[in-house]
Amino acid sequence: MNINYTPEELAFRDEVRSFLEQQLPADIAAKVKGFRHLSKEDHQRWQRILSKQGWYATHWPSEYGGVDWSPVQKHIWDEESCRYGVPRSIPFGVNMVAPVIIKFGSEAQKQHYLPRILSGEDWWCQGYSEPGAGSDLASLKTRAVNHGDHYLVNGQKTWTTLGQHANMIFCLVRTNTEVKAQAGISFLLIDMDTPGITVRPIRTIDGGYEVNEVFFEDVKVPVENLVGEEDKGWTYAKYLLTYERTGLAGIGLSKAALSHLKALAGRVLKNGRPLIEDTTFSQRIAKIEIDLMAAGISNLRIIAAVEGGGMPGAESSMLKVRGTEIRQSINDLARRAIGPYALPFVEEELELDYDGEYLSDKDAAPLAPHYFNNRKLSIFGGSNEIQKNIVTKMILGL
Amino acid sequence: MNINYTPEELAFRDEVRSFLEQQLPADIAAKVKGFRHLSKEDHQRWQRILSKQGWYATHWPSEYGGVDWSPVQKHIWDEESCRYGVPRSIPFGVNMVAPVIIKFGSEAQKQHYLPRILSGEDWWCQGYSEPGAGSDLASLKTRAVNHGDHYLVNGQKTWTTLGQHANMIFCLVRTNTEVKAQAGISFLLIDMDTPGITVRPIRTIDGGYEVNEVFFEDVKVPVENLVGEEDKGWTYAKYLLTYERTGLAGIGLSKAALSHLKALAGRVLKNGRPLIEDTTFSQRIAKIEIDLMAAGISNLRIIAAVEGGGMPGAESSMLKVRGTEIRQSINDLARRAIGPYALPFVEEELELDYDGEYLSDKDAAPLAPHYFNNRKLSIFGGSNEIQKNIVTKMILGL
Amino acid sequence: MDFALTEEQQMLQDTVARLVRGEYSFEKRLGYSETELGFSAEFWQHLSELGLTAVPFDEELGGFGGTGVEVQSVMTELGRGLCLEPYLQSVILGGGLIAHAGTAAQQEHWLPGVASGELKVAVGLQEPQSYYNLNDVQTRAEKTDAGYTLSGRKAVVIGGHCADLLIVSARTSGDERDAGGLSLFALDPATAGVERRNYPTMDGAKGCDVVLNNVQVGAEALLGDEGQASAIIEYQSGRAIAALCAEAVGVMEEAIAMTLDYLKARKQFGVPIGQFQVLQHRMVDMSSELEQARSMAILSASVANNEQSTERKRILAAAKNVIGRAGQFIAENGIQSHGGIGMTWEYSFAHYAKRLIMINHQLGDDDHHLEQFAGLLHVEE
Amino acid sequence: MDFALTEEQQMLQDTVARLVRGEYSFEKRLGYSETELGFSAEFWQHLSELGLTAVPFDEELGGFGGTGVEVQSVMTELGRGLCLEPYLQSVILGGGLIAHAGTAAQQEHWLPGVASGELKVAVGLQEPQSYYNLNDVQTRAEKTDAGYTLSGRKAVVIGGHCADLLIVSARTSGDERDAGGLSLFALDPATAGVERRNYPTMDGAKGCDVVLNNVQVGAEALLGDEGQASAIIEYQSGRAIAALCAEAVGVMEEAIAMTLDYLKARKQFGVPIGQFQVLQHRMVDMSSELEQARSMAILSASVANNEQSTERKRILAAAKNVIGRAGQFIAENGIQSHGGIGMTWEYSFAHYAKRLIMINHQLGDDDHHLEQFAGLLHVEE
Repeated sequence: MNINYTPEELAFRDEVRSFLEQQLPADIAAKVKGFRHLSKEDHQRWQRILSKQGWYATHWPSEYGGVDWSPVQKHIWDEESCRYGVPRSIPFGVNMVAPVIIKFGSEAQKQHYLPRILSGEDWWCQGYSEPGAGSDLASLKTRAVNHGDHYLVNGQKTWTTLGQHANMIFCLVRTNTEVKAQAGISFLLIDMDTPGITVRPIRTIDGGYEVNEVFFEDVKVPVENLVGEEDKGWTYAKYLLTYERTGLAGIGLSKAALSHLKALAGRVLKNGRPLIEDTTFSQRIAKIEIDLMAAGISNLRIIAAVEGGGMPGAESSMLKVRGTEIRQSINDLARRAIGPYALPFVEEELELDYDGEYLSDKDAAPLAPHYFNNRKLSIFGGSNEIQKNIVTKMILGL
Repeated sequence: MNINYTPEELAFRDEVRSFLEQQLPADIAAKVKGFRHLSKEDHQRWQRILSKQGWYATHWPSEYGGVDWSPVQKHIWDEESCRYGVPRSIPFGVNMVAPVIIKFGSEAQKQHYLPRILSGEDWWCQGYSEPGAGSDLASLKTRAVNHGDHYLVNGQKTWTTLGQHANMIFCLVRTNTEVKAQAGISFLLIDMDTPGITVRPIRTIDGGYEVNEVFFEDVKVPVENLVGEEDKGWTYAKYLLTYERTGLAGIGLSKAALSHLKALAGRVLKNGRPLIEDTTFSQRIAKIEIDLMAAGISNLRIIAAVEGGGMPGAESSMLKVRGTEIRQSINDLARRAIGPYALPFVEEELELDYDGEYLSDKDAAPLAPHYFNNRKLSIFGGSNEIQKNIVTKMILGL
Repeated sequence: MDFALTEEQQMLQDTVARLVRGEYSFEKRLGYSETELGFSAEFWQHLSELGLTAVPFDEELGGFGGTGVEVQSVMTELGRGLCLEPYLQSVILGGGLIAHAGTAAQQEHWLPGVASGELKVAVGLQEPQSYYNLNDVQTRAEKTDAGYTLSGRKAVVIGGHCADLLIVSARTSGDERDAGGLSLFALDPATAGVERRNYPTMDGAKGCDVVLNNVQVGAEALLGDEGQASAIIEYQSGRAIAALCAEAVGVMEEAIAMTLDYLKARKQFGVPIGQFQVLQHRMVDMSSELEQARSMAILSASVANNEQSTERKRILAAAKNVIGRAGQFIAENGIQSHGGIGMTWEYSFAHYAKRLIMINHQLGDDDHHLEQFAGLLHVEE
Repeated sequence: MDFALTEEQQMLQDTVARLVRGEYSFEKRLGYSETELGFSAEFWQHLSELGLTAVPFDEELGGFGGTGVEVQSVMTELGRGLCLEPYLQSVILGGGLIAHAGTAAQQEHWLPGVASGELKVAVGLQEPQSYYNLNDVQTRAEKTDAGYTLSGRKAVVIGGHCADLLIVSARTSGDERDAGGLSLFALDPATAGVERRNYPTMDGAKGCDVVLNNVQVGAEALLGDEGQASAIIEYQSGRAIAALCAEAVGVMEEAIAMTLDYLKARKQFGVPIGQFQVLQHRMVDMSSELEQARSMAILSASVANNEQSTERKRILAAAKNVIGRAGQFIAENGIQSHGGIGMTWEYSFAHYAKRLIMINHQLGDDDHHLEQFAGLLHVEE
């Protein structure tokens, strides 16, 4: 047993660090670390840098331009990315539709879409959820009727993250209503510029715009945009869902958020002393830091198991629950740390290029919005209740 | 709105206080307050004092020798009893079988049993639970076959509290196996001296003996010991279960336990200062004291509603859950308060007449056993899960 | 012992409830929130016309002579509608400070306006460094021939953006966190040297930070005896805490009712999600938190206007602690039970959740009040 | 990075596991617990014969040269059987103190016996007033011509009732809670003036309080440099904490396996109670606590024998905090899931629950270690 990295792994970490130190734009990193909004341009700028380095497609086989990292290397990349303030990767193209196209797509689809994803030419979004069907995907209602050379699509998708930036969407649609729920679903690739598509941004609790509704009204989609076989979409969707199960717990993000919190608590005063020296508050921080330390080791144990050829099981879902709870707790503490200043909603300070006087601490403005926004962590991507149901099946077998 | 007692209620409280100050034996009160074991004789001695005062049967109509207290008066009695260290009433005779006999029993049963309960001549225990049927009473298997002048009873009961002291037991038995579960149950009164009855004490987690298994092997029970009609026992049992729903939360007991804890934390040292001055520990106490303050008002609100003629509803079950959690938390803190001295199991110090040197604090010895023993609070009397199911039905109606 | 409202109290509460139901739909509220004023001038006027802004004031001032219980009735209903009007700031806290500390002349000068809703008061007791310790005051008031010169900064003054009168605490003597040496001043926000940085708040209201740059005020601006304000601030903040607890209960009741409805209506995997036992028990836990909060709102209302005592302090600290914890529990679990929809701006639940969390940042959070309560533990022994 | 045991480590663990399974049924354990010795002399001898009592010692002392990981393997399996033998007290802590602080002569004198299991050591570091602060020592060691005179009282010395050698801390200088001025002494419990008050413990083991009444010991009883014991005690307690965490994980694994079995087997209202979602999710929460505990047991084992550092202190404090919380969670929720049966003496679950709670009272509870960790927070910044 050895919980330390091998010399090769350490060398890789050095390589990652020196790349990030040299190439990660400071303005982008500052936004990420301070929980501020990133623009589409920010994401694209960073993606181009990554692509140039050959490190953008970390989950693709190398024949398609991916990078062949081991689970431990991926983990090192993830940890260092979070530490340096790399923007979270927008997964819909590179990590979601691409693996499906690689595994199930036609040769033409591979040749057309994969290079455009790598180059950043296409921005993908996901059309899975529908109003009235959150975690219960199989009950979806968006219809696609086969008219020979095209499908006619009608229906509505929702919770489409960053759909406002996207020019492509991959959708689960119902192509057959005669069979039982999961059997009549197909997987379509749709150009967002097709007539009949409307995107309506959803304003969220924090005042921001991150998710959208997408409406389809008699949208013509060429049949060549079908992935794999008609009515087999559920298989592809499931493949995608199980494709990547490590990293969901957001351990690296929690570590970055904890550092941020501790620095903040070192600046905020309570009775004239830094808040981090207050017994109550320092113990609140300590408890979370301890939980995170343990969860971090659990994460490493899962990665080592995957590295050894195993499949992550119940531990992975348990860690997803634990990890999101930890991150939410850190967000909660950060909001608490600024006391009365959690109340002001200083929208202009959410932008990094704000150059006025800060109302209070320079990092204060995004904290309450970020806390509210991150309530999503325990809801999206398979709610924590669903995760616990999954674990139940695995460990109880009932 | 007035959250204070009326002058009449205050006068009653004074009467209760002066009675307890004069009549409650100091040795008994000390045992109760220190969570020490009470002997059968202790219980009987106190019951005789109460009976003489006419305050023993607080839930009986006055025609049978009960005392006609209002809900608020009962509450005052409960609060003051806990504060002064009155032994908990053993409810099986006076508060459980007696109301059933009064409501459903024959005239002969009333005349025979009620005076013997009042005088303490009979000590009753309860034969409800069976192995394999905890909260699911209706699935009971103990059989009683009607042989004309007597029933022949075979089977087993368990969790029979203080059955080792009892000379009478009331049982739910199956008299009809042809009908659905709840319909074939009868309510029998059985003399514990009848041949064929064996009592086996169950040692519990804390090392004490409080509950028993009771075995019935061809036990002959005269038919006149049937309460009400054959096969109607479930109705009587339900009546009993709903008979008294206030006071289950144990608010008064928690208040007494909290006082005890605070006194203890004032004596135990941590870094040379009383533990109660330690930030961490004092906040732990404070949080529970606050929760208890709120639960105490919730309790008063329920009592006032009952006084006004209402029936306690979902609030009562919620308060039972909350109240038991609070008491368990206090027990947890008391065990924590003694630090390393939670480990020694000093059985001799559990007895109040111990006159040796105390190993550590005079109150330390019973704390860990008491903590373990009181894990029962959230299990017995309708587990907290069952209570939440009940509340769900009331508020969700699903 | 009787927890029922009197007929008069019930009528009062029904009046507010009717008004809120009629004029404060969720859609209207979103609109009010986006105006410069940040609330409904019309609704405020209706509150005034019905005498509701006068509830806590003495009858000789045109008031209703209402105690904590009457205030509770009003605040709970305002909470139910997530009402944005400055009732707490102006009527309870501003009016309370003037009535408590003001001379007869000051009371006559200001209180009728406060009671009628015409004069909107905002109160600045916090500072950037003060966290929740209201004795932590760096703002200085230097005595001059004509009165005082005020310099400093007051933080997060809710309602300050549109107030007609500002009441601020300032130090006339003593060191930064001394209880002694605090004084209160009432001033016109238009006075030279008063700068306001306005902002909306997370929960849809508005407020400002107030910077005082050598602000010259006359001696008549002093509210109460010089250097003696600490106890008055503590007492009146206590009244405001009780009122805030009542508001919180109104918010919680609506949040829970909404969640219950959602559990019954929303289907997943073919059944209402309320069939899932985990969601059921969570709903019970939320309801149980509400019960605790209700009890503390009642208890704090019953002592709000009592003479100051350790018991009053204990109860108010306990109440705010319970409200803070219960509010967060209900907000977070309510969102979780709703799923994504509970996080959207267009659905009202999110706004109830935000108000509950933000109430915990007003007048001291649950940690602050736990500390206060723990500090009073030994007194009980 | 590799979390798998080496083949050798796996063999070691399997050996202990087999021994425990074969000789330590629950019924036998109840019997051992009731003997005067309080454990199985035979099992202890078998541990010795298989070289297991020698695991952590250097090879030249007849040891195995085992690190934290080897100790972890042994302790986890002993935990699984709720074994009562003084492995932690004598082999890990007692042996550790002698190996760390003893002179070559002292080591030669005592360690072979400890490693072979023939010499049972018990360690008294706590006192009635010390709570969990091991520097809070009132016991005095006064220098005499021949050595030292010890006076004071050591509290809750697990295994002290049958120890062949006692190691105690005493103050040779300094004030009550000073780190400086602490010394360690090794003495025969039969020495005049040593009084033991023996008792069983809540979790079925045995121990004693040791009263020292002017106990005369020679200079050779001093273990390590005079006045320098605090750091050694802290370091060796850290090793014991790692071992205790490993034991706790074994206890938790059994407790969880038992609860899982119960949920599948036990029926209520016609279905296995494991069908109830609330019990399912509770089971998941318990398993998740176990995962956290496992991770910290692994991490603490990996640093147990490292040089002292802030990071080692942080990890050991964190580990004990996690184990304490996880243990209580699993104990209490396991009982709740079992219902009444989980509270009976005759069913083993209750004993697993008791051990988990009592582990939190050994070497500092979760609150104590949270404080320790919080005290080191700024170092990270």
